[in-house]
Amino acid sequence: MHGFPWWPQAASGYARQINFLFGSLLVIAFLTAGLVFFLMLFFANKYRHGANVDRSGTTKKTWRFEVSWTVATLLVFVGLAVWGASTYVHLYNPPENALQIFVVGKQWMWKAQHPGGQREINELHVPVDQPVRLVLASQDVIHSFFIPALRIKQDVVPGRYETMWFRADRVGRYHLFCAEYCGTDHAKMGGWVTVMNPRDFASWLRAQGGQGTLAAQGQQLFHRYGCSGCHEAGGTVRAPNLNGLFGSPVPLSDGSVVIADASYVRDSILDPKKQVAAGYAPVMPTFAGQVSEDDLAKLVAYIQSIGPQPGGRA
Amino acid sequence: MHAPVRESYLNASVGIRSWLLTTDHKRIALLYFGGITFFFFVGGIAATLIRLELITPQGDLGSPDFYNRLFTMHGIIMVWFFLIPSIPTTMGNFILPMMIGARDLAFPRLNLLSWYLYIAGGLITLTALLLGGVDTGWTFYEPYSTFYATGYVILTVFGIFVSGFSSILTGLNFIVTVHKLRAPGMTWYRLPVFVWSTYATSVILVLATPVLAMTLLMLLAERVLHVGIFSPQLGGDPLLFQHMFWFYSHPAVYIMILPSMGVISEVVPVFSSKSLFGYYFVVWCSIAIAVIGFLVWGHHMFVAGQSLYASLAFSFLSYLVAVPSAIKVFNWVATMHEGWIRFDAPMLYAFGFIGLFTIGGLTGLMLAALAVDVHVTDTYFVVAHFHYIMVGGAVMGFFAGLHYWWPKISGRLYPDYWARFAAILAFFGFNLTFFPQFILGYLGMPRRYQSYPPEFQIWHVLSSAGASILAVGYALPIFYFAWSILRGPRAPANPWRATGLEWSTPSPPPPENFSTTPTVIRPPYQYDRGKPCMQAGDV
Amino acid sequence: MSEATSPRAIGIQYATLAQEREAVTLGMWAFLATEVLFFGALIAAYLNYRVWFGSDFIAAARMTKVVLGTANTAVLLTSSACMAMAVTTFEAGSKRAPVLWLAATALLGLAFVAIKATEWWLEYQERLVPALNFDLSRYGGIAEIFFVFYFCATGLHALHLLIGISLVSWLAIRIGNGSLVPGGSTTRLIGLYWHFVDIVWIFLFPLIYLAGRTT
Amino acid sequence: MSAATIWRCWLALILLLAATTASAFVPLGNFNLPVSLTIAVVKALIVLLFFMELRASRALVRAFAAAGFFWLLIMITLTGADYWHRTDARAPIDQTKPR
Repeated sequence: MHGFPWWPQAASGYARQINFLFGSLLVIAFLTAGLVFFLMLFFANKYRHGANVDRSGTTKKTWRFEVSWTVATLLVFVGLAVWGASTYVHLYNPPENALQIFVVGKQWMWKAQHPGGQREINELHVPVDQPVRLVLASQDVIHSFFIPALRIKQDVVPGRYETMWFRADRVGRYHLFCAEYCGTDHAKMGGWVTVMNPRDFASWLRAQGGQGTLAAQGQQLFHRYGCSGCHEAGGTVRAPNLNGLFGSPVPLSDGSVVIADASYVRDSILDPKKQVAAGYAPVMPTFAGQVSEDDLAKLVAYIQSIGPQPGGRA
Repeated sequence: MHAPVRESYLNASVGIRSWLLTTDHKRIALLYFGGITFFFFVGGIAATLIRLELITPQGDLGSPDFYNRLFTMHGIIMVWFFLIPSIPTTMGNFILPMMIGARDLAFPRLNLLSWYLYIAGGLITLTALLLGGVDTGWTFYEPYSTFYATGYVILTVFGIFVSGFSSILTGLNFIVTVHKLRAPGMTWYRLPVFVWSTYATSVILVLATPVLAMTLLMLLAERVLHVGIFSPQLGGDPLLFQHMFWFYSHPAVYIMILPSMGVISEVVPVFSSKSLFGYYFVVWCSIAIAVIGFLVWGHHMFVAGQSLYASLAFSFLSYLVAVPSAIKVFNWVATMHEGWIRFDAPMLYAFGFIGLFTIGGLTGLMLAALAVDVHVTDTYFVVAHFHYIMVGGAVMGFFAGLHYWWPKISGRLYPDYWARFAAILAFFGFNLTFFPQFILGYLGMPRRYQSYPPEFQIWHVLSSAGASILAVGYALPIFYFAWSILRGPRAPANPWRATGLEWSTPSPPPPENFSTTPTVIRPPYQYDRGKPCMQAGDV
Repeated sequence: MSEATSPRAIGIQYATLAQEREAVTLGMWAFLATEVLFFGALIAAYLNYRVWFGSDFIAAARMTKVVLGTANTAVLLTSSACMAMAVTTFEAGSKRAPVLWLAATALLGLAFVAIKATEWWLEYQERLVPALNFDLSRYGGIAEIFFVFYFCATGLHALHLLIGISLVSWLAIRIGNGSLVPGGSTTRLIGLYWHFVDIVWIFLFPLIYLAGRTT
Repeated sequence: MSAATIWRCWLALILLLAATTASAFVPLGNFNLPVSLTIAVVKALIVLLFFMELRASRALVRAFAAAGFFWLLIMITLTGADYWHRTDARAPIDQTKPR
């Protein structure tokens, strides 16, 4: 696509929808601007200083014409705005069975982590025709995960999890950029998104030889950090049993009830005193600073895997 | 060989002290004019270096850090030290009191204080830039600007904080002047539209700039004292900074465009020798832009992570704010209908303004459509959009006003053909510079990139070529205005056959503007069959 | 703030004294509108965080000294009344009464600053001052954010109060030595400024001190 | 404005202060903030209308006074539109320490 590109690739149904929406906005804008340009040049030429032409004011332009012209253009544009908004809302509810990939933005690189444990930097391999849901986190400043070919972009604000999803339907290799200024190498913080057909994707996953699934790695960490000491049967300290916990309501000591979702698990690991389970002493030490973002994701995946089957919502 | 030199505000008193301690609104306007011209070229040099850098896909004009400081310098200087002060402080200061028949602004000494605050802020920011500059972008997004940026953020932010007070005091001065110092007979509906636009701009200046002052103070507190207001490490929310920053910065773009709209509303009727179409519409649209301008800032944060509800609300409100601008464009074009159109330099700049501002406004409507914004925000599409509004609109309007009131300000005429050539050159240079950036934007080229994928290079080369033409278009006026001051023919009181009060006093005007306070007998822009009917009667 | 020209020689740009009085009043109110938005930006940020953080933010607010805060509000309200008395008596033409009322206003202002200083000192003892000795592990990040707001708001308010006190004292001296006579607007404007500083505290008081008192 | 009205207003302000402080200790759930803010607005109005003589001023001066507060309301409501409806998973931050 070197040489003279003037229209971007569209690698998903959503991208083509955006092309269509942008195209119609372009047409309406072209008509409006064309009208203004034409009228301006026509009047400038017809009513030149020297030209003796009928200026008797016969065509009395009343404000009714002006109001109707303004309302008409406004309605057309508001129609396009509603269309734009509905397409935007579509981004906010990902399908259930999406493949979830955990992406961390760090100053000047993107680190992706597949559920099978495969990790890649500034690269993202995804299967074609399957919804993929990205959970994005940042480790320092605001970045923005931007794939032009899929027409999607999401700022990644540190301290929050952002989600975004897409279903690519054309195999190929597309640009990945960071779109929010994040420092010296903001321009180099990008790479490639490779959409592969399922067979190649499966062989790629095997080739990466992930160190076992996220949940398996989570289990090793569960023991290495000593969680099993308390949380498994026969533990020395009385601590809530985590089997079957994920996704179910947990009564807290201050009387409120909270769903044991990913945030609750993450909060309990890094800040246990905030939401203590009812009937238990707040003795759990905080692991903030010891458990890195990646290990955190593995521990959550493990607790999710021992939750009630089928797996609760992440 | 010239007529005996009549006493004017220029030679009423001589010497540096008479200029640096003047309370004459006309002299302060010229002091400001010197300041903003200097900063316009400082920002312009940064823009030229950026365009030179972007000719090649890989970054080869200095390190990435240098490039980051370049675009930040370009942004800060152009926004706070050229665009925001440009028309209100020069033409506003000079022409507004004359248009309403006043001898000076309501608080002359406050006006001088505003100039000193502007120069102080400018020098502080300039020292920061000379010491090494800032690499945060003109938006200073947290947490990069407070914890990770290495440049002179504190000094630069303090410079902007100081110059912000200059904006507040200028706005305050204009509001009180328009309310209290109108000449007898000058009712609100007899005010020229430039006065209305400057009044609407002053409302925004007074009500938006304090929020910027507080936001910058909190940013300074965070960076200097290492406390965490927005810092995510303590659980704070970086989006709160963006909310408070854009609450000021979107009205700020209306501060930049409204005065230019005022100038165009003055120029088009005069050079069509016909009254402005729909005066009441144009006037109340200026006020509507100033008010609704405060409700739309969220469209800068559609992808930043704000709630879906807020994005929907801000997207819809952004379509409302476009309506007054559309009405004004329609009225300017309708004014030309059945007029006697002359193609002097100010009118050519006005044509350029109407054309480019329309494109800028329409691309703004495209950006306000949520789904499109997700793709094109933070890309060159946005860069092209706001340059069409600010350079195509505000700067074209500034040049239109400059060429329109130059005879009144300097008392000299300038060579008309050179001025028309400069206007046409700037128009084509501008389009060649920024239209390719729309295409780059939709292709997905992000903003603030020193190096980019090679397939985008063709558009960057076109854009850089256009930038060199635009640079010539902006440099030309220096020469023929200099020539005009030194050897230009003396200007009559009303060279363009306009109707405002400022044209019924000699040019350059005497220190007290009018020998006797004029009484206004009719609304502005009254022509009968092409002959101007002066507002102050045929004195 | 805006020059208060002595009543006789009004500025060249004014035709009549009434025109100047109205212009100067409008100018002052426009300036107060900018101050409303200057403090308002801080209060808006505070309200947003309170909605967004919820209980942690309110828990931090419980650590402020409500007794001292209430006393301070009473002091400032009284000083506002004294200022109003000063303006009325001055424009009524008397000379001694306004000086006394202005002195009372300044003294009450100083009392407010004194109470504020003791409060800050207590908070310093409890290691609640961000950037100096805030005990992060004990109170947590969100409490630190609350106290950054607390010190920003009360600090800026105290600064405005000190400016007010110096203006009031300067005014008392000029009325005392007779160089300021009724007719101008200076006293009224400084009165407006003082009442504005009082209004800022009227809004700061419930937001900072009364949050989360019902445990 | 007579001395009597000034001291009557002063008394009203002190009573309102007592009321707002007292109301803070009454458990009203999330009505505490609205109640204390309305009382604050009433106190502010007393100061504005009587001490700052807005009651006797011309409409233009009243408009200038109201403008500041109205624009502040715009800011609070529209930023509120974001913060009232934010449904994000706030993650405990494991941020690499800045340089």
